Amino acid sequence: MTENDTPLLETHDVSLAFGNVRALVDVSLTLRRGEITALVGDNGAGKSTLVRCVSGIHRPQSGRIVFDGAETDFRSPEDARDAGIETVHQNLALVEDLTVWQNLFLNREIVRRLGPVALLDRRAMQARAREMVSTLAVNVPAVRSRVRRLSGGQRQAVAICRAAGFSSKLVIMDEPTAALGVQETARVEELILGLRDEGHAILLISHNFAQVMRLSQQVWVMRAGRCVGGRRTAETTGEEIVALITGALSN
Amino acid sequence: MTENDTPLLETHDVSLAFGNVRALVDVSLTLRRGEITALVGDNGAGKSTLVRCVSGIHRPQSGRIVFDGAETDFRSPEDARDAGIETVHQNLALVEDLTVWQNLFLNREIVRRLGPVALLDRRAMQARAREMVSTLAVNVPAVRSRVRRLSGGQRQAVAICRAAGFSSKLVIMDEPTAALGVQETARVEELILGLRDEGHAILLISHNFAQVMRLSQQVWVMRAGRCVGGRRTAETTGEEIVALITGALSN
Amino acid sequence: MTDRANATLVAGDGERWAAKLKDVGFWAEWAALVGLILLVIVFQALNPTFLSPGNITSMLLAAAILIVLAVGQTFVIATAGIDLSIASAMTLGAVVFGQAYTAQWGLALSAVAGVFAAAVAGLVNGLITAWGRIADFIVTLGMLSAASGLALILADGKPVTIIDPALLTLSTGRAGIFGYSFLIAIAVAIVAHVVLFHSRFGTHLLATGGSPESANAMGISTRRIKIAVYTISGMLAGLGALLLVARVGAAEPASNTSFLLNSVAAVVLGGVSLFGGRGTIIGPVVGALLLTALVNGLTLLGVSQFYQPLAVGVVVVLAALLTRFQR
Amino acid sequence: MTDRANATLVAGDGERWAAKLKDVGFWAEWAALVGLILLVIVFQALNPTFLSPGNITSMLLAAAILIVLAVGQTFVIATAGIDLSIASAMTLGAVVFGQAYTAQWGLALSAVAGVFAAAVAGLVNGLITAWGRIADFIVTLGMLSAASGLALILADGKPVTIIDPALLTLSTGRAGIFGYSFLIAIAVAIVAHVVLFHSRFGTHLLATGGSPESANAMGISTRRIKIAVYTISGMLAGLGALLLVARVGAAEPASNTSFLLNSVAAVVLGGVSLFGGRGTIIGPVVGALLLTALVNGLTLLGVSQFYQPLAVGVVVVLAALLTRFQR
Amino acid sequence: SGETTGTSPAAGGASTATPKIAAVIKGLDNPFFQTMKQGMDEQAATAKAPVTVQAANAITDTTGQADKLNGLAGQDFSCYVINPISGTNLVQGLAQLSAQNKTVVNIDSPIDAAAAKSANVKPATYIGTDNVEAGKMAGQRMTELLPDGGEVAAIGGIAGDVTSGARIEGFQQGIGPEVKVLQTVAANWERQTALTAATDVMQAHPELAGFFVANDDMGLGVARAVANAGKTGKVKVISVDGIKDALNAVKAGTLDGTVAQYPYAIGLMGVEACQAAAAGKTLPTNVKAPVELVTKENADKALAATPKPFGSYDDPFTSLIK
Ligand SMILES: Nc1ncnc2c1ncn2[C@@H]1O[C@H](COP(=O)(O)OP(=O)(O)OP(=O)(O)O)[C@@H](O)[C@H]1O
Ligand SMILES: Nc1ncnc2c1ncn2[C@@H]1O[C@H](COP(=O)(O)OP(=O)(O)OP(=O)(O)O)[C@@H](O)[C@H]1O
Ligand SMILES: [Mg+2]
Ligand SMILES: [Mg+2]
Repeated sequence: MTENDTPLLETHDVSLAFGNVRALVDVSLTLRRGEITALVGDNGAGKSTLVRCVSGIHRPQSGRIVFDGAETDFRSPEDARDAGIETVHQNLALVEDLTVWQNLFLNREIVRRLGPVALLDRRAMQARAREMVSTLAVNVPAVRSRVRRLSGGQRQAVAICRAAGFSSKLVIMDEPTAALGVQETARVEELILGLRDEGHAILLISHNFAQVMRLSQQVWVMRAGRCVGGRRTAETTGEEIVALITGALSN
Repeated sequence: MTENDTPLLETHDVSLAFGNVRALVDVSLTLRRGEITALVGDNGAGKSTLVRCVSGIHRPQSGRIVFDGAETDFRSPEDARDAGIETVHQNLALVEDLTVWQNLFLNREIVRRLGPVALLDRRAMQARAREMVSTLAVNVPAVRSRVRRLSGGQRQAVAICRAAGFSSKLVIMDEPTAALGVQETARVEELILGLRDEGHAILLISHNFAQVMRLSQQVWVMRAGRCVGGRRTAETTGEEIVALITGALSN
Repeated sequence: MTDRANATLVAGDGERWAAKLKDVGFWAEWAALVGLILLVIVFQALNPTFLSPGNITSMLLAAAILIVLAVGQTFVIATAGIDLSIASAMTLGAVVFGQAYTAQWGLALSAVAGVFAAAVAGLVNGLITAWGRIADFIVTLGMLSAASGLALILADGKPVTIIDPALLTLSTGRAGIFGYSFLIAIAVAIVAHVVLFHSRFGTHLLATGGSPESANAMGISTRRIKIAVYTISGMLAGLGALLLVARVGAAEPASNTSFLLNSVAAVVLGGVSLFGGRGTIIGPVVGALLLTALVNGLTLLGVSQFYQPLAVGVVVVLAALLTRFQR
Repeated sequence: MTDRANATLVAGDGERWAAKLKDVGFWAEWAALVGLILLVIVFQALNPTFLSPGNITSMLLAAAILIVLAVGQTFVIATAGIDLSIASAMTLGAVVFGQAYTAQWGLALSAVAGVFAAAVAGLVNGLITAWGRIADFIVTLGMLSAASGLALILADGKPVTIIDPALLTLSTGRAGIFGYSFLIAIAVAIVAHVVLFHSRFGTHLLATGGSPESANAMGISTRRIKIAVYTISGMLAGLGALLLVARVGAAEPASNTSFLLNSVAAVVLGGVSLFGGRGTIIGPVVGALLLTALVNGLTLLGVSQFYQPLAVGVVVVLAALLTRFQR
Repeated sequence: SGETTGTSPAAGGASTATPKIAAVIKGLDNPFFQTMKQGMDEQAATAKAPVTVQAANAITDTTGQADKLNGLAGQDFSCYVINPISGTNLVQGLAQLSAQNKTVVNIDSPIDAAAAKSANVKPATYIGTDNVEAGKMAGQRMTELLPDGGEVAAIGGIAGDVTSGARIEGFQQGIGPEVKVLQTVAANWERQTALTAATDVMQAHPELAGFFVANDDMGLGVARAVANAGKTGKVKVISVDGIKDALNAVKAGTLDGTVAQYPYAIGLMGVEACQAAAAGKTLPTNVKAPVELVTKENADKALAATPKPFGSYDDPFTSLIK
């Protein structure tokens, strides 16, 4: 299948500066279909900024992003979601004053049509939300409680559920297990593998090397706003990656 | 020395409920001087809530907290800080609109006295802040930039610097390396060990088992609001701890 | 991986109500209602006319305009905005209505013109806030000035008397103790409730108020939401204008400032946070009734005009104290 | 572990200014000033009297009270509050001053009494907001009503004429083109600037506005800060009252509503966010000058009364548009 | 509407006898002051004298009005017609004017005598009606309408407002011993608020016999409330001002009377006073503006003449500027 040979996502020389902070400098990388791709780098290396460019929050100041074979110019996160990119942001992008189920279905609400008016189907959403959450969380939060009341890890679980719950071509996860406990982390890793097996591509940002080596097929490394190298996971070692991150080794 | 034999911190049957969520149920644990004590447990197990009780944000609904030999009744975080407890909260407790140096010195400002008026010594604070931050961060943020602009890891570094920068008897760190990169994590671990060597006691909350086993002398385990067991790190294994967390093993 | 019994699992539906009633937060959400009931009890004890059918009717009638405006204000405040121009937009709507009516456009068309003018003022607020990224406060403060200026220009500073049988029915007719104006206001509140809590738009609106960044990241166009809420607020101001003209029988370019502060006060008394993201409709409606009953009661009791502002201030703060446990 | 060259290291002091000047955000902070300058250029081109020394003097004099109030309002708004009672507290201060003066307390003591009364009103605001955990908006709205009620009761609804040579000097005396009142206002602004940016209190205040939870976690008593800012706001309202009495030669129980909205408008135009946590003093001062110059200029140009509100609204929004790049 | 005339330097220099007039009045959101402006504009047009009229934003805006006068005081007008909101709020600007020896004509509300003296301000003349006097006329009329006496209520403007206070005080002086004022309610000069207040008062006192209302705009709201309660004719309503809508209402019988103060004549005489001063004439210190009680009997006449008074009145300036 030729379609499966073209990369799902390519960035070409993407650059973005905030005032005089050059957060991204000519970042070029590719992401294959059906794979888990990891993106690693120091704090402040620009990983989240790159994610925000791909998911339509920032627009790159220069460079091109090609998704699913077509050059994209997302003007808003809605465009990116419509194109098939779901993102778990590092700041989680939850609305604290809304309930768990409202957050899970934000902008994806289930409605019942009554003639010309479309009313929310709260029951359906709550039932579905309960299912979604219980696959991940150990201390299951009530889906009707406000997100403000959840613990750090519970929030992260909700954000991951949301991204996983809607079929999409690419799921981006920005440090999804940073605040999670052992059991929850194991479940999220299971979920990520499950998503991959269903054919989704995943972009995983993580500071947890063991996790990256365990899950991913490809690793990209960023340093100080630049993409300094990529390796097939099978062909590299943790030491090599660390060397790339610290700059001890340059491509 | 008899003083060194008494525990630094003891909680006796501390309980706290939010509405009908029982976040802490009769939690009793002790923390020795000059040691690194770890506190582990699932998401939502109540770890952060316990920390907030000890650092004066919440007041337990029942139970006693004994710090440094004296029974405490902190009415505010200021009381706890005055008693010698510095905390790195999970939500970091940074003020986004203030600069890095202002956050570092929040409520610990350096002032120059000009007769009756006390003016901030901005230069001194900025210089000192620059030192503090550069020991931890790799991509050093400018101390005069607002915290709003920092990456997730940079923020965490600032919060840790703040807690470490002021001499105190107990430093509590709630998941201090959750969002940190490899290099930064190594530095924080170094810093924690350094603090211990200087004689500070440290309470470390972490989901990273390798880290807990590497650093701590004592581990306490929480599950669903209860403290379900404590072990000397040297005498236990990761498996035993996981069993305690999941409830497969009960004390 | 089934659920396990644990500390954080919240109880089932049956126990939920029991728990709610024990929760202070629950009572706080109804603070305005509790305040209203206390007020009614006090006034009724002091003056039995207070709860006479005639007085109830006239209180509800007097509250109608404020309810409509408070509902509009709620939409705006739920997105963490504030519409300072709501009373001026009403004035503008009233004047346009009056001018159209005197120009023989006929009642229906004139009414549409009035509502339209106020809605356009709201739309402009929304467009400038959304696209200009200026604080809501200053945009609507500008519109407050601009809309009342426009009203003065259009009316040439003069009131226009409007005598129309249909309007007279609107302002004086009633079904039982409920005047038509009041029934219209209640209908508006019910529709608003459904929109806020049972439509996608309502959820998106609350999300925009709660966390614009998160809402944006989920693909919600917070701009479109802002534009929509200000237009709604303007439209309701236009509807308020019709009720006002019907009530006083004239379209005046007067500034109506008391409606502005009262509309915001009703919303805040109703337990809606000015920081956005949460809200109810019933709260502001009760808040509006509370404010109206307060002035009515004080007048009935013959409290001196100098003591009235003091009494109003004290009661407003006391009513708000009931909401203190809210979070 | 020395610093390494990297993308995020910000340039040294030398380059900082160059970078600042290129940053739109920097210009936006000075939007009110840019707006003021544009306004001055336009008015001067249309009417050369505008920049005559006499007119400048009277503009600055006219701005003095608003500057003092805007400074007080800035303190409150920087903590994410709002003081709706600032104008009523001023009225109360004026009336107490007037009553004390007519009761032969002497000028100095009466002035102290006036400032004290307004400060107490502020203190009460602060206590209720801090301890009652009620929204600032509703507390100060209640105080708006209560303070003007008190003023009415104390004054029995009647103005008191106060003719005092010292007050006359205060209102008409000047050094060069700067009237004494204006100089007092500027002195207040300078002290406020030092307090806000060069004292621990100022930092704690901004932290309270930016993130109350974080400030609390760091041991800052956000309650004490709240109480302090409202008391300061009340005290400045009291000072404003003295300037007002000197200016109009009488202590009147009339509500000064235009001062309320203008004080908030000056602060917002000055680039201070209503969500708290950030602020400048120079911004609101320039904002106050802008609003005063606007009305003065329109009067000089003889713009018809009906068109003035429209013009004010449009200019306010345009000035705010200049701040659009701020964040 | 009467546009303000341009202030071209030619107009000022053409003739010393043509004054260049600036006027500061109370607030244009009220028809009363619009009519005053109309009087000024029309007389100015007849006299071919330029007049610039400025008003406060609202009838309560004391300092705003002061700012406006200060703005005008710096310019080269020869005569200032002022209608101060309070007795003292304009004193500062007036001190500036008297220092420059400009003519000051005080209309409608008087400048506080003590304040004027201390600031060394000498108004050339005062033209106006006493609000107390107008209230008194309304009170007398109320007594006539209620031969058996009864209880009435007063609806005022904003609590503490001077004009409102004076009118109500006059009303109380004017009523006989049989009529009693039960209650005074502040309705903020707003028609809607007045309507609500009147409705509430009638609920509390079903036997109420009448209302005195401090201006016509509110008076129309009160009349509406009385009509809504089906008590037109039974509950008497008298207000003050004499705006056109009120005259119509008097004619229709919904309003039982209004005390017309003729701001048109006041404004007109203000401009005449400036003309007379420019011609070097000595002005009378105190000129009474016309006041008329309009009732159903003379409402037609009043309507026909409005905004001018329907009766004859004494204008001492006409002879001075001939
Ligand atoms: N909105 C912004 N304004 C200014 N600077 C920003 C902004 N967002 C990010 N930056 C800066 O850009 C750089 C890259 O930030 P980014 O969040 O992409 O890092 P990251 O690789 O995700 O780090 P971490 O692992 O800590 O999350 C940082 O130096 C950060 O301070
Ligand atoms: N302010 C609050 N109101 C209501 N419930 C709360 C509040 N704070 C915490 N909780 C609840 O208390 C329980 C314990 O929360 P806590 O934050 O202490 O967990 P934690 O052990 O720190 O978890 P994590 O590892 O995810 O940070 C959770 O179920 C949480 O939902
Ligand atoms: Mg990141
Ligand atoms: Mg936690």
